[in-house]
Amino acid sequence: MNFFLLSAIKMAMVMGVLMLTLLYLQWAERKVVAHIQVRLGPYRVGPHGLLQPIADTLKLLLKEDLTPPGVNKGLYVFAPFLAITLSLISIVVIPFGPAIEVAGVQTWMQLTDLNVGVVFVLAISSLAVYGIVLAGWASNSKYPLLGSLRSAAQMISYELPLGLTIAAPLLMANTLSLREIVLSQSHYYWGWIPAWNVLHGPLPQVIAFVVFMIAAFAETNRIPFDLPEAETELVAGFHTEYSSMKFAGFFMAEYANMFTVCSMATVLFLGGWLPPWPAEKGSVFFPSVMFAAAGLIALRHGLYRARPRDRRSFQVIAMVSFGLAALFLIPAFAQFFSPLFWFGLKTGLLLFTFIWVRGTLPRFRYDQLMRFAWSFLFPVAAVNLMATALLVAIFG
Amino acid sequence: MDAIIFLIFAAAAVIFGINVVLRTHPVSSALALIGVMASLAVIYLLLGAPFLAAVQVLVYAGAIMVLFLFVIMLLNAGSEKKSRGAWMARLAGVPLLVALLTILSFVIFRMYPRSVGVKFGSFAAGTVERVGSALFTTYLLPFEITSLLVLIAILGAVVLGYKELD
Amino acid sequence: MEQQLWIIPALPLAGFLVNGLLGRRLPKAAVTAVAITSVALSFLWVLKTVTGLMPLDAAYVERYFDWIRVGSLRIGCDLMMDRLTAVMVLVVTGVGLLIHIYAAGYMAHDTGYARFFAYLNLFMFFMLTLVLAANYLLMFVGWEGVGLCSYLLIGFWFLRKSATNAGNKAFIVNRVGDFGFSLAIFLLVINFNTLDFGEVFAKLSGWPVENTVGTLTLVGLLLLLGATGKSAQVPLYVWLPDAMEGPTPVSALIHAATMVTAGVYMVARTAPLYLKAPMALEMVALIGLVTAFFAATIGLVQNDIKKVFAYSTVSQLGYMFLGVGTGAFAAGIFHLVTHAFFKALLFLGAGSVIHALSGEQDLRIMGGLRKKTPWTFWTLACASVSIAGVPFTAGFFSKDEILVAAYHHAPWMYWVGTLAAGMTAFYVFRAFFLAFFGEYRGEGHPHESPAVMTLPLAALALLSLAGGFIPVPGWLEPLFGAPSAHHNPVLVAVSVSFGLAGIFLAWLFYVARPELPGALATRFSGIYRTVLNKYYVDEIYNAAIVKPVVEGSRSLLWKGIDVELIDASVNGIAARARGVGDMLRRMQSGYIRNYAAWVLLGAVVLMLAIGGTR
Amino acid sequence: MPQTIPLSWYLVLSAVLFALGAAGFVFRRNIITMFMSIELMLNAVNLTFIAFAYHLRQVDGQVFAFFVMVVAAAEAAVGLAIILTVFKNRATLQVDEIASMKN
Repeated sequence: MNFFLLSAIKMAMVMGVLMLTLLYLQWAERKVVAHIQVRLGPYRVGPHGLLQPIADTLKLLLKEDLTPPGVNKGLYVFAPFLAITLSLISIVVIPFGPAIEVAGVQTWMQLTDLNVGVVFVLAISSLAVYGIVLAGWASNSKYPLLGSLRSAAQMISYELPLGLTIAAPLLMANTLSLREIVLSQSHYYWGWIPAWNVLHGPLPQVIAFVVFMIAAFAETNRIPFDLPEAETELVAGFHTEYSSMKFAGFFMAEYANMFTVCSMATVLFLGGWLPPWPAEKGSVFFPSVMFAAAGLIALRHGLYRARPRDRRSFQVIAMVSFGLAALFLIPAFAQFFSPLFWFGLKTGLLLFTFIWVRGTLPRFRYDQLMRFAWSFLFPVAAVNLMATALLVAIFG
Repeated sequence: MDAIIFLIFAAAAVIFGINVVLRTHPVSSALALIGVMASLAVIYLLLGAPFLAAVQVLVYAGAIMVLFLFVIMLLNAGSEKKSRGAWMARLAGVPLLVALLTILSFVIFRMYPRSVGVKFGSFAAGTVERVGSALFTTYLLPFEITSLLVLIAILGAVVLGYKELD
Repeated sequence: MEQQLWIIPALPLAGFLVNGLLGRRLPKAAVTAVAITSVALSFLWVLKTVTGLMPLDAAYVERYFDWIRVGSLRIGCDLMMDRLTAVMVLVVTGVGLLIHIYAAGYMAHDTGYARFFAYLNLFMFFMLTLVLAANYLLMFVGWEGVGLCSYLLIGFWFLRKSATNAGNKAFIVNRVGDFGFSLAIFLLVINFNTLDFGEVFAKLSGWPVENTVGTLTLVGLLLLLGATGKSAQVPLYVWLPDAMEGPTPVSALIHAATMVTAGVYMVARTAPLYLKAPMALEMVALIGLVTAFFAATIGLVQNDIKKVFAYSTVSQLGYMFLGVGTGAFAAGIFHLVTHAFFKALLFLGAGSVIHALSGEQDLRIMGGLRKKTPWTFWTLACASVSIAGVPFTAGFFSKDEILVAAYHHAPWMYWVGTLAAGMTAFYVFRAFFLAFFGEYRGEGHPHESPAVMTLPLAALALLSLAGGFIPVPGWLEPLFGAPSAHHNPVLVAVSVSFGLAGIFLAWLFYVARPELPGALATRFSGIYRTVLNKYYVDEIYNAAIVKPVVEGSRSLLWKGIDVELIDASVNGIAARARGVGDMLRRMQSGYIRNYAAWVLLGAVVLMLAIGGTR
Repeated sequence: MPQTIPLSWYLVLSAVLFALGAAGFVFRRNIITMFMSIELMLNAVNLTFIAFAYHLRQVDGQVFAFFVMVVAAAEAAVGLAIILTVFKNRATLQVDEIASMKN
């Protein structure tokens, strides 16, 4: 098939799923944080507020698009587009699954595989700071400017530990292509312990994984590192002057960034789409079992409802879960979707961690933030990298 | 295809480059410079240097230019003011530059005939592996010395940026 | 088989690095452990190497890398081991180890504890480099290095003016000797185009024995000049007595047992060359004899216990030179070994006495310490009988070998040497009796030193008594040949009787009839005063050399050449440069962009030039 | 429309960018802009290096370009620190006002 056509189809699919994911990621965040705080969260729009994201999108679309006086027009408009574009570009090199064959066409569940894939992701993520910096500067207002200055310093600082922790698994995988990194983790120790980089010899990259996740929090400006948009200090930081769809652009960029770093963590450390134990030992049945269990729980909630508004929603959720469980029992379906399931599960768990931390931790002070990066994360990452290099050189 | 890509990005690089020089506000210049760098990164890809292209974006656009922007914003540098002596600089500089460019182009065209074209993919040595092994074997000493240079630069920047206690 | 000789000096060097860099932060126990362990391991490695290389008939050389390579001249960083080196290395590491242990007790309360051991380890490194070196230049490195350590350790208590002065004196006097040594090295390079011991001596066989003054004689004399500096011989001996300002373990290790014997070692090492230059060798013997006698006379009347032993050291070194100078190289080295034992013991014992008296060094204020410090008393007694040459002690064997060789060479040398031996016995026992017999003449409460100090004393005492049975001359026979002189019972009896007479006189003067010395001193007050003031040698040097040099430097070199010529011409050049700069300054506008325009213009011109040629 | 572009065009592009950088350095008065002009010139040189690496089929040119980037990064750090210090002491970024070297 034509290369361009194939790419276009893949791109359309990825974009569709991704956009939906981003919409509902926000819903999930509100729900999870609400439950952490013993609230209900969105509940009114649709069953369990499931239509809330759509309503929000509509609201942002229809809102008046303010352009404050005194802004640098061109850059003011350009910044959110830059932010969203850069946050989406990295997706192209993320491998979601193995090679598949659909209607006689063989292809990978990945938009493209660069031989410098990891450096590409790093390069793009190093550009991500421009969206924020330009937004803050173009707004011609002091809170956004402060936010963007903070952001510039913070993102440059945390890029170092991020880069160093990425380098460690690269040493073990011996390639920069993300696809090959995943494939290098595809064997199992003693038949069932996965050789993911967090567990992989010669040096399990647990430290690198933790440091990577911390730096990722900072790179995506998430709590506890959300200094650029600290609402208690800077109103809303770099996007104070933004509203309507431009604001939505930043919002989406943040979630897309979260998705990207979680995918990267999955690929680099958690074995990408690979199941945690071999298929012949039953990992193929895990999706069915999980969905069935979810269905049972939903069914129980449906039968003994806690709130009068829960009429039939839990029963419907239970039926959908059972249906999915059944679908995963069909080999053809499972073969196609279980890699996606595992990738989604791992990335989803990491995303849940992001939300969980947001509901739990307070914000750092600015000097603490910088000191943490330079005098703790950076040395730890450097030492880890050196140790890995040494061990790889000895045993590798 | 190669020709089109080159022409597009060469034109972009030149336009951005003109913007670097002509814009009066430093932020605009900086953004134009980032544009030049991005265009050049694509051209590096054409020339079979994917690693260098990525590093160009990562180091130049992602780190150096962020520093520039950071400093510009920190100092809140405004647009440039005219000062005396500017016309003299133009008087002397413009002919010199034109002369330089002319001679350079002349020499280049004389030395490198136009028959040989640059074809994307005909030279694929710019991988991380090849560049890395050259760096760590043939150019190991320069590489190590460069690391020393970077260390010195860090120290220098820290010393310069350190608040005096008095 | 590779023996890794480099480990021997590397271990003390490591100790120096640890103690020198981290010593201030380490606890005392760690400093001690590092210092002593490094030397102990070095000693063990020496044992391993020597046994591994047995029977060591030929020199074993390890070449590591080329240090200097100019034209056909190649000087390597090479270490070697032959029988002579083996003796030296064993003495250096063995005695050094004992003294390190002793110093741990002696210096225990000093604030510069880590610094002291760092220096001491550094000294061990350089000393081992000196004796292990396989060429003159590397030997010179060690030679200079031990000089440096000597300087540092003499001036160890640098808050005392006298200590720093003594350090400076040692350093400067040694410069004279080192000057000779370096000239000798240059001569060797010119004539042999190599500095490697083996190669020099191999090429030497093509040279005839020199009956008149020639190159080899010159080299020998220059080397001797170097040796007189390092080994404190006439005329450069003046630094050694002053060097007693350093801590006593330093006096024992550096200024008695090891460093000062480097000159003897060097002459013995260069034996093949000296054998081709008999005049130089004769000079060695003469210098040694003069020194032995001269220093012994000074030693007779000194009142500072360490000074007595210092002059004794000078005198004994003279014996060694006499030995090697009369061709009895093995005897000289033998005396070097036994001297290392008993003189180190004498100094360490003196240190123990000083330690017991909390820093008192004047013999006139001691006395009666026999009961209070029994260990020190008995061990010092061993050392004293050994140095006095009482039969079957270590000193007896080695000294008699030398004296017999001297008799064989020229009988008068034997008689002078024997006289000096008698004086040696006298002054050593004078000090011994003054310190340990009679009534205690000072104040305070003397106490015996701790075991960490007395145990090395005991070990050295054993060696002083029995060290003569170590067959050093036999061991060295393959290198220097069998001794030409046979033992002559008559000569031995004469020299022994001189020694015993000295002991008896000392007993008579200082135990039996203590009023006699005073009477003698008043009777011969002129001679007594001269000798007490060390023949005014320091004053003579001061007037004859130091003053003129200082004055000349001040009036001629400084006020004359420096100010009038050098400064004036430099200032003149500067003034001219400023004048030219004044003219060029007009181009320097201070505006960056002007400079950039100039650079641009240059680039255009350059491009034109290049483009035009293509 | 030719399918490929000859190497000389790449070199001329590099020359143009270099000339632009030089022009920026000579004509601009803002010290930061001048600094950026230097970076522009460095980029032009890098392009030459990489173009020749392609022409000679050797990776060495790319290694040189890599070194140029590293040195540029070091230079930017120190240079910007100097600019900050200058600004702190003189409150200006105009090079013409920073002429204490004059006379």
